[in-house]
Amino acid sequence: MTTQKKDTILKVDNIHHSYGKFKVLNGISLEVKRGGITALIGPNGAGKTTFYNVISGKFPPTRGKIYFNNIDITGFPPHKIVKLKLLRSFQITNIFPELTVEENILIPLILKRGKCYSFFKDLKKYKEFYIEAENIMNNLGLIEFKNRTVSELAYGDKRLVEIGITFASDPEMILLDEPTAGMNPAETERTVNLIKDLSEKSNVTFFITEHDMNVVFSVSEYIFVLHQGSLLAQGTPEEIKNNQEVKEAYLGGSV
Amino acid sequence: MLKVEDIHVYIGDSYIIQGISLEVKKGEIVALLGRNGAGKTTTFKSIIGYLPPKKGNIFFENVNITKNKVFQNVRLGIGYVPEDRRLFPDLTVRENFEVSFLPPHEGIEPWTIDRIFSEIPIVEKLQNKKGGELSGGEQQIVAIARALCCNPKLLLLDEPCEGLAPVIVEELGEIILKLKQHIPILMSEQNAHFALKISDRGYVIDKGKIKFSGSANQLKENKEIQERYLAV
Amino acid sequence: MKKVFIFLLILFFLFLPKISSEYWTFIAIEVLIMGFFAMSFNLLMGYSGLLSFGHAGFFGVGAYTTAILLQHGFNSLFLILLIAIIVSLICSVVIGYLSVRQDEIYFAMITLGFGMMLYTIAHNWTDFTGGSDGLPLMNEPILNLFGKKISLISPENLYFFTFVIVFIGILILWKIINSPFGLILKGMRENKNRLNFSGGNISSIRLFAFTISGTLSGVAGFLFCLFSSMATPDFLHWSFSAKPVIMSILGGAWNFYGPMVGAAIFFALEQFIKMYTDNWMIFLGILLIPITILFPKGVLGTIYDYAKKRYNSKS
Amino acid sequence: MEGFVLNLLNGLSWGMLLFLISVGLTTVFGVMGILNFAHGSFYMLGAYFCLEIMKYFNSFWIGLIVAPLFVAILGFIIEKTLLNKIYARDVIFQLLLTFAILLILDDSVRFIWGPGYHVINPPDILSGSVKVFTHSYPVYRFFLIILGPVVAVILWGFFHFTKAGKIIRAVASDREMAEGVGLNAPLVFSLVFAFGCWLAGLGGALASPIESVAPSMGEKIIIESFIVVVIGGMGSFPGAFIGALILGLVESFGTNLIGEIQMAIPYLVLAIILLVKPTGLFGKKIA
Repeated sequence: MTTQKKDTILKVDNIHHSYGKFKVLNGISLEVKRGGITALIGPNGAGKTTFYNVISGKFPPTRGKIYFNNIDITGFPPHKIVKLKLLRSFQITNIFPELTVEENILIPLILKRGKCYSFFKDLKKYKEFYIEAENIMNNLGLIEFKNRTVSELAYGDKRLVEIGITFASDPEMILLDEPTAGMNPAETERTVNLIKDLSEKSNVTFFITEHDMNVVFSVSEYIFVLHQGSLLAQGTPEEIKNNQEVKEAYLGGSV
Repeated sequence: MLKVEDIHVYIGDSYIIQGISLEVKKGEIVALLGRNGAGKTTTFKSIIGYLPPKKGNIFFENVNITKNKVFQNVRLGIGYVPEDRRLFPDLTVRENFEVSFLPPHEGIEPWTIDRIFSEIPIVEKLQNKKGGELSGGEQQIVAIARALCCNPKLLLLDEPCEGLAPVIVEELGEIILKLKQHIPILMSEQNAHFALKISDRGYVIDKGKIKFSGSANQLKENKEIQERYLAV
Repeated sequence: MKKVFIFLLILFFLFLPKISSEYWTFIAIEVLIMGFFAMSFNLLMGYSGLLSFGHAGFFGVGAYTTAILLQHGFNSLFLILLIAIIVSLICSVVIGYLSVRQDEIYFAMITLGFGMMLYTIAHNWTDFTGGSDGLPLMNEPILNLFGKKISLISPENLYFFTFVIVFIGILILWKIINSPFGLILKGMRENKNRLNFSGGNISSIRLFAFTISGTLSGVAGFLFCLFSSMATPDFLHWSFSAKPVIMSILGGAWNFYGPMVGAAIFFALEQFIKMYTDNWMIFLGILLIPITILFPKGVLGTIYDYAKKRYNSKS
Repeated sequence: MEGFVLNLLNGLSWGMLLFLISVGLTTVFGVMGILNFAHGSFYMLGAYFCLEIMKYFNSFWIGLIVAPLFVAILGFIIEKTLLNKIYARDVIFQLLLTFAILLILDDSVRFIWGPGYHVINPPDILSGSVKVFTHSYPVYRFFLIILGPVVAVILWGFFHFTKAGKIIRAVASDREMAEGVGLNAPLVFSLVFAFGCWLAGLGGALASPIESVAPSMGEKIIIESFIVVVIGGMGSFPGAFIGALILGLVESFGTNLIGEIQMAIPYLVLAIILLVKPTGLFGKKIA
């Protein structure tokens, strides 16, 4: 990992979001540097998923601006944000359940290459898609399930397919929402190693949320802490570990 | 009160609960502890009747309720507060209570709106707000109050502190302890600190199986269990 | 194995008029047309997860275009077919544009509304469409094939003409579902949210699917007009839109040929029941009830699943 | 001026009739999530039952009260035996099942009462006419114009101030949770469906003196009430009222304006409203 000064890939400027009268995000501003793994943590209900939803275009912020690679993407629909190579994965497994693993990976590849509206050429003739899909499946250890219907796979493998779909879009930055949620320790370890591996091999910037602190402290280089819709703290894992405010927010004075 | 005997529960084709037995006695708070995805919510949904077990039995006051419908179980006296609270969003808090009132059971002091207001005072201020307008903590407290309107003999609380700010969690703990004087509670929690502080006994669940059971003190001391199965 | 089967099937269809009576040839033509209509419709329902309840509108537009052109003295069937395609394409784009933003039941209702709008036009614009009596074909449709004039009044000729057009139509559908776009459609059926977050523009993908489906339905309408020698408002009525839905469910919406099989079953049932009673509709209703309640994946689909389960549990 | 007033009255009375029918459709959809294709058939049955009852009692009022009740009972039975099996299913099965019910009911009516049309006279008090400028305008239509808002207010009060109404709203917003507080949701569903059918039957009985009672009357009304429900916003109570008014008025005024293709007007209204507001006037955002 390089120590040279990195430029900003994602800049969020004072964003707000509310559901009806209930405020979920309360003016968050932060900058994510290019490369490596940055984490977004916070107790349940702090607004992490909403924050991701707003950045990825599921709904626009009620106030504030979002810049990706210095482009103002505030209010863009999801598919346009994807075209700019800002991708996301989901906390609840979000895949194409009745299709095979290979087909799941092929879909983003087709979209990425702009072959969505190719109506008459046989998909099988796009050899390069299959090669690329094979690569991705290899990287994720999914190759043995290539022709299996995703809904039949174990939970951990489904999550990997989910990451695979995200990765296939050739992202510059990935928002990973709770990649290890609901996984057993072995699956968690496998996924963590995979993310580290992907981060080192590629130039992708990872921005992850995670509830498992061990995972967070072991993978991330920089951490943002959300609390009740606001940014509570930011810093390196060491700084965050020793931050009294963060401790209190997490443990609620019960320790 | 409640006795769950070796239940096996499927959601679709996936085998979620792989043989769980547990028991709640009068006057107790029992905690069901485990990680996200361990099977806590599924266990609750199975007990209340949303997901009847494929195998195994559930007894409530020595009556086999395994095959009952949800509303029948609620009428028998099992109050249910789901993980996501689920207030009726278009109804006011007061209306949420009104539709939930069930005739009281013999030998149990009946819950009325006034009694709820006096036991849980914050609710009174919220009574004219709509369910959808409340914050997470308010929703949780109102959801518990709503379950009381059913005049339950036993309360199931699924992940009461999920998504709540620490201050509110503390407040919630007090409410739960107060309720304990009237009604036994089975509660599921990820937050072991919170749960063990207020409960008498606990079960630790992982991957659909009970891994450990014992008193709250035993669990507090057992660091190995905590590290392996709980997100501490 | 599969290829041999399809080959034999094609062979069977080719020689059908030689071995069957005129009566059954007519029924075979109807099955082919309606089956093709149902397959076009199923590109939306089975492959894209969109239930259109106004597809009879496009079918009718194809039929009326054909009838009106023939009445006004156009005599090149291929030119008429081309115009019918263009007209139903335009209708599909316009109606599709207004409908694709909606989901599920909303989509079904809105397409139903627009289908009925076309019906109303056909029903009320008497000067142009003949009103409720419809437009009969006054001129004999003649196919000019390399200078050879073939009259489509003859059931055998009409059968071959229909067969060729339907064959080409099915080939187009086959190409589409095996193309990249076909996989994108299935992805939309499975999880449109995820598709959106993988860079798919849902409205635009839907509009394309809707347009293809509507246009091919117009082609089916063109054939049906030749077959029934007229175009009537009934072709556009919403109860006509229910036919492809029923056929797809009967035959299985997740299978490419399902709707065609469903059409065959539908007409076989109709013939059978009409031997005993005139109240075919009431019997269709009575038949539909167990079908909707007992066969969650369509008739053939459910039977297939059941057989697979039995087979798996044995082995 | 005179033409304007007459059009207005026609539009209002037709709109109020449409409202009565659409409100049943939208309630059933709002609570149960089922779009009932057979709703028009229940409307038709209301008219035929009224016709039949009048044969025995010779009183429109008895017909008006009893006929919708029979329709409601039939609806209750249909929900209990058929509809309750398909709630969890895909939309398409729900549509097909209610379509099957429509086929059976429509053909049965044709079978029992024949294909011809029948006429019902309004009761004596309502059979006269009032002078509007130079025209005499039937009292019965005034009766409809008044009845519509009255029913609307009663229904609104029912949903907002009675326990039954609140329970229905609770079940509508979250059926699972409603069971979780001890409500017998399956029974509520049956009753709501019966209630929807009752409203349709009431509409049919009320329409019988001004519309000819014929086997096609259900088919005609169902599409229009679909449009009302879509432009008003599906499941929305005020939407049904406003939607019905708009459609009634636009159709009434459109008759003079365009003539031949006036029947396409409702669809044009539908297209325009959807272009401006895809969820309908009072529709909630689709999640």
